[in-house]
Amino acid sequence: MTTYIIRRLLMLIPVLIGMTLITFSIVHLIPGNPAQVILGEAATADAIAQLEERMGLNEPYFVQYGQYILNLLQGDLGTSLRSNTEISKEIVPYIAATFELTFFAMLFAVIVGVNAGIISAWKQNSWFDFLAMLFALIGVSMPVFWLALMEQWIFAQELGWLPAHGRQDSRDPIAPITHLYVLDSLIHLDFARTITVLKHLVLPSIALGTIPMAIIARMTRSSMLEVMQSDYIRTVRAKGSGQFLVIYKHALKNAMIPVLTVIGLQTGVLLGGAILTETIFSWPGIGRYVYEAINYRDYPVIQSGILVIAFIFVMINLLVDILYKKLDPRIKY
Amino acid sequence: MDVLLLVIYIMASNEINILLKLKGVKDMRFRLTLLAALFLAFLLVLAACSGDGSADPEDVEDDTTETEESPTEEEAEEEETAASGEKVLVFARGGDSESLDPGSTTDGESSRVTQQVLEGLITFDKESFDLKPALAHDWEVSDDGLKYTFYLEEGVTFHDGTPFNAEAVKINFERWADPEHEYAFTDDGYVYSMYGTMFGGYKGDPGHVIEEINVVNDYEIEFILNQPLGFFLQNMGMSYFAITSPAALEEYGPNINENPVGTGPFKFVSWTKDDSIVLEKFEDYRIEGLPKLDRVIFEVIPDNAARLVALRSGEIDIMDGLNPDDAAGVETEEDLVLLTRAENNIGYLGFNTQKEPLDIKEVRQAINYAIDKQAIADALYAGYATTAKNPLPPGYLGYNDDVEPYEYDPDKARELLAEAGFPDGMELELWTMPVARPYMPDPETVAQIVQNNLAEVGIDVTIVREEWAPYLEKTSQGEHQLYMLGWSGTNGDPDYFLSSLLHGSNAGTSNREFYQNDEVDELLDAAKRAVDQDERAELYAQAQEIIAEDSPMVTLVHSTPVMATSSRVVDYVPHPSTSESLAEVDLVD
Amino acid sequence: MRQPILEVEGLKKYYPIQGGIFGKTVGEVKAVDDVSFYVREGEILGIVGESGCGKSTMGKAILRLIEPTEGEIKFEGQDITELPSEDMRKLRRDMQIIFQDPYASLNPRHTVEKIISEPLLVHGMKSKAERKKRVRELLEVVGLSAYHASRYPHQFSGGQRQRIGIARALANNPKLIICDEPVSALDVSVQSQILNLMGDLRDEFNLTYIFIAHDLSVVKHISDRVGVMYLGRMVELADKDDLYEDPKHPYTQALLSAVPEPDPDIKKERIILEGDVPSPANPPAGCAFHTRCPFAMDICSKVRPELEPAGDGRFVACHLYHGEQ
Amino acid sequence: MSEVILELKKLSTHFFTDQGEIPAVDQVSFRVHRGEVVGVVGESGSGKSVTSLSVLKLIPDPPGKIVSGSILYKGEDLAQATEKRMKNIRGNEISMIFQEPMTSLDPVFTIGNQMREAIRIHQKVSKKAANERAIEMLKLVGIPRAEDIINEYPHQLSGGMRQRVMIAMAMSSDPSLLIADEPTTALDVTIQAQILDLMKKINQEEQTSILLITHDLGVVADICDRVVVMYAGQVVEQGTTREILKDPQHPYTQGLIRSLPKLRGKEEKLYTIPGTVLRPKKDHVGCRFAPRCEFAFERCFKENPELYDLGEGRESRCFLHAEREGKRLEDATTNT
Repeated sequence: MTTYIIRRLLMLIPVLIGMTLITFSIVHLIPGNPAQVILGEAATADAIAQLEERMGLNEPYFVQYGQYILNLLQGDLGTSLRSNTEISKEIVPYIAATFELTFFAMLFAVIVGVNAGIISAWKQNSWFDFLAMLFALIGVSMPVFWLALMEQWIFAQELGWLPAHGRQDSRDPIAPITHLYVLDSLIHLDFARTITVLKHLVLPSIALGTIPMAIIARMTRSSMLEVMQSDYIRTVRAKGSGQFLVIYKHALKNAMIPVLTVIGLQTGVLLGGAILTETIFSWPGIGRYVYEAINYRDYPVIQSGILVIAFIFVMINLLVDILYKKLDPRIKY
Repeated sequence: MDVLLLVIYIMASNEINILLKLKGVKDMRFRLTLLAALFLAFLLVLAACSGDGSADPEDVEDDTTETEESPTEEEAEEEETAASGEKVLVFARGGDSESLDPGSTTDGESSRVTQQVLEGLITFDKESFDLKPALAHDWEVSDDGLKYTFYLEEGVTFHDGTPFNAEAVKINFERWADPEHEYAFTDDGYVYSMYGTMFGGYKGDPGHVIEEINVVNDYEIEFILNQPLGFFLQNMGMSYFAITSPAALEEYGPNINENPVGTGPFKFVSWTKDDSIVLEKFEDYRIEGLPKLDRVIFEVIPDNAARLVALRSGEIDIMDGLNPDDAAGVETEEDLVLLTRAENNIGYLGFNTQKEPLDIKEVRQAINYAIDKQAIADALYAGYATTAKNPLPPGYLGYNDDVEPYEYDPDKARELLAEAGFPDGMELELWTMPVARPYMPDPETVAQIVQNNLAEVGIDVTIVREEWAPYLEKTSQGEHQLYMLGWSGTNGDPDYFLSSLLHGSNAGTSNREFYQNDEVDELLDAAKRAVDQDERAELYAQAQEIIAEDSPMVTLVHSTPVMATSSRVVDYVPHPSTSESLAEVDLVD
Repeated sequence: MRQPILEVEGLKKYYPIQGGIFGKTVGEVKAVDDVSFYVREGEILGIVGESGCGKSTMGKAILRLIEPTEGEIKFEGQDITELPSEDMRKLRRDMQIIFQDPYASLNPRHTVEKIISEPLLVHGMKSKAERKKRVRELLEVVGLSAYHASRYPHQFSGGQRQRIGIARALANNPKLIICDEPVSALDVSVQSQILNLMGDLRDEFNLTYIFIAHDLSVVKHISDRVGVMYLGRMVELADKDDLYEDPKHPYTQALLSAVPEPDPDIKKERIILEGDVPSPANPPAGCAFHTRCPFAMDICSKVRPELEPAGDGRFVACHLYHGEQ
Repeated sequence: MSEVILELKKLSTHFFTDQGEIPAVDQVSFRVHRGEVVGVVGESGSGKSVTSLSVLKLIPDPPGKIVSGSILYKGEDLAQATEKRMKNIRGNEISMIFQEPMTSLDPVFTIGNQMREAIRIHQKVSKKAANERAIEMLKLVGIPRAEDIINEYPHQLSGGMRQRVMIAMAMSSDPSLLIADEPTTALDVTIQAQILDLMKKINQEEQTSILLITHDLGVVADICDRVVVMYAGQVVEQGTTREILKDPQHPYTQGLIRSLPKLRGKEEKLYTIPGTVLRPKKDHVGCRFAPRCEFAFERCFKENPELYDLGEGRESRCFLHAEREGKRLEDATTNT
């Protein structure tokens, strides 16, 4: 197990190097002079030259890359061109915001998805099964932005139940510690604020979690149906176990193995690609950080952002693989 | 509710154990309870909020005082305001500030905030670019236009408590002018591009106009120029040249961009990137009774629709960047107020006047007649734009209202084309911008309208598309025939529009028309040097006359940005420069 | 006595076991470990053994469907172990295989016609009419009807599918057919049909079979000679009557005694072996069977017995018979 | 004869599929006495497994359903029993083991976990006590290192070991009846011998009745007291093991025995039953075996024969008995 983790971590090195190379290349292959893009229509030749020098663009490509890697090895992610701030410092709240949103979105997706899948499989071909799978089908094919806007319109504008944007009540912001506001408010023992923060999480979590929820529900259902056919489930029933034990102990644990892959994959996707949701709900997450950086051609941020996302993605995959081992003792590393 | 119960019931099963084997927490039941509690909280919130509309922590604490009648959203807001006695204004915009060090950025979203925290020597009037005293209560200009003396307000302190004086002004200007200055932070990537643009470069550059800065006494300071600069005072009104506390520069160093310290009505409190910037009332503000608000929060809501939802639900008070299409709806809503900002830009269709057949004036004029500007304004801005006859927005110094506009007249266009020797029309390339700008929110549609308009007069237009950076580079190198672009004002001076776009010396950079008219150049140069504003106005008016006749560009529209506020907001006046002080703004019930 | 059609010498198939941080090979599974034998033309050689003894792997390695690790395989005197794949492909018309699960080995989306005519086409029968004729012929031969040609595998019963599998194998008039558990998935009443069919075909076409199965009765019924495998090695090889009436190797003895016979009158002394077959990744030193052998001696745990002649053309790998020599 | 533990009376289990109603088990009746080992023999599709699953009502519903008949366990009709009662019966009064030891244990729980679960469902004992009981049972079925094995996962054990675990689990509540559905089919012969030995031992020592489902007549000969032969969902013959194997009455049983390759002696050609096993159909007319039967005559295709009582529990479903009986009667009348 330990050797496996070490091996996986070692494998991370070439992956990350490849990742940096690809992002570095792509970013530099975007047509046009980045300094020109940043400065826009009012740019003077002097200003462009100045910015080029500052960005190190007048150095040869491989020198730039070498410098970048060298800095990276020292834990220096570089400085944002846009804000002139160290990225390693600046990126933390973004990661925290994304992490918090992803956590709740996946919590929603897993709890609702898994249970809907279980009940669907349990009561196969019942009205619940039919409805749940219909919703799941709609869920997978629904555009996120549409769902998000609908949520805002209904729950924020028309009903006024839940806030439509942001991570907290903007009139009364929190003093951040971990930048995970739920956690922060608990640390402050400010439970009223915890509720406020949770309220802000509801709509974006549902918007973001709906697709994974639908995928998980479908996956759980088919996985459960398959497992329910298996010999060992028959054995459990022959032992005289009740339906609940059969489903929630034996069937579920076995059925979760393929579902876990989906959960891991979806978590990765959410962590990296929630730009739309983050934009619509004004959620200052990593997706928007990178997106804004792309608009601005803020190279160091783009590179670091993608690198961080890739790193998180790989780590989640590793975590999933470790969880596999926990779920399925047959898996050997 | 049944479904909810079902979900909770199933939650209490051990699936969670399987999913999240939290290491170290031995007891399964504990783990379960923990997660169940978390989820229950989540659900309770859902349930609780459906009870009444209140979202405020204060209300939750004051649960006991709740009346039978559940308050509406507005009433809840009032309660909150009354209870805390604080007036908090939330201003939502589409993007975050880049930097809170005003000199080192050209970003409009940055000045929107720095405007509240820092002040310059002069400021602009509420709705125009007319000058008004700020940190300097008075000023004098020598007759030759080479010496400007400013008399500073006395007894003003920075937010950090240090006194504001002439030395502070000098340090700020030297910081921008001299890359070697100890507070220039050049090594940390600081560039003061607006200073370079407005004052002709930096210390040692041949075009740099500020020769020296003399501190006469604590409250009197002289700027000695090496050549007259007609818009020197106009520059001083720009938010980019606001004065930072030297003590803060010393304290924060390169981190000054996240810790602005000025003399403005609001103090900087905190900044969460891409989320919010919190400012609070500066109690010792130099003007008695101001500011009226206790806190101002600038919040980023990137999506226009979401921002409007937030405004409607009372989460924010002012929103910038309303979709023109939504404006009509907002106007009818009782709780909202629709505001427009004065025009401060120009969207145009430029000719490469050096290229055949656009080097023929009649052809350019013909195209000008052929394009239906009103149709573009209506199609793109829902009417929140005015058709343009000058490159300069109306309301600017020297705006020439006597210029005869090119009315939409295809017959005349055909006539002129025939006159110019093109009775059978011609073929032209139109370069189309790949990005949306405030002055050109939908370039693709504009290109199509232009294409159709010109087809009517026999001009066959091919649309050319390029990425943004190559687009800018190639048009500045003159590869185009027709192209689209625009220009936004900064310091409210006509020079920034007319010289940049049409002065012969700028051909090949910002003058992508490659327009070269010595008479115009002379007029613009004279106006730049002149000190008397009336004289300048006259010169610019003349220049516009000639430009209109030469028709180097089809001036399409000046867009009028629309925004909306809650009806509780009073005395908020949008400024054409896109940033305005919120010192006098108030919230009423 | 007829000439050997197939000679196998020192055949080995090892699978590497990977481990450690860098995935190095840390061991080997010796699926087939140094097996030698020959098959005469027209003969049926039965191979028996329990699961995991390597009998199937050996069958596939002979056809080079799995590349052997080591050893020599001579078919009609020609060494085929080093043959280039193109030549090997040509040779495969003479060497065919029938699998255990007839359903899994037939493409469910192809008609029987297509399934059987494919090997014909591959080996150069270009004329469509000719192929059609041959398919009809083959179906008759295996006891199906010509009209079955247009059907799909799922429309057949297990026994019929196995007949299709046999027809396919017979398509190009092979000389040698390796039968890998051909009847173990079939019901008793169908199994006897297939066994009879295979016997008839052998006589009719002068075929040679290597018949791999775990069912001792079946192997006895069809084979001329029988080899017994244990943990990748051949432990005994003899004419079937000799082997079944007088098994020499203690493993063969135990195996035979363990078979339950459907005759309540037979009361045999059953040798119950203790424990399980050891893992082929880590076989016991010396004789692989010594851990379970009731007659194990000191030498058995140290020296590996070779498969040596024990009179009457039989071979045994056991120290009981070679010790005294 | 000793007490009847299980008696099936005209049990019918049908499957309702897209292809229509399939009478997988059709009017099956037989008894199992205390301490007796009864074998149910048949080829695939004969309904023997469905019969065994029906006893514990483990038929997946839908599509399967017990449509008629009764399952009398110690006089109580399980066909009418509630699911709650069945939970109490399963693994407690009647245990069951299956063909595939490789897949019949839940791969993600330890042996101990699964065994303790089985024990604690029916016995109110502490975890610790259940654990002790599990170890005791593992030792009883001859598992070495039971204390270690209990913490291992199924995949760490061989097939034979897993089947022992299954048996240990099945026996942990001292059931009166053990249903073994092809318990040794997936095992090697040497391991099969071990498991059969173990089952014999359990039968003798615990007086547990065993209902053994198998297709292997060798296994039947080895362990069973009585045999029920099934074909296409129906019982075609039953009797003592010796009677069935030595003197089969039904043409199917005869053919089955004759078509087996023998381990001893010589034979040139195997006897074959022509054709393939009939898939049971509702509204089938005539004897189900008739299309493959070499003795079939006209009546066999028109009527479904009854089970003929041949005395002392022997039964056979064939018109030949009627013929013979008739002939005997005829003979008797002519003789007198």
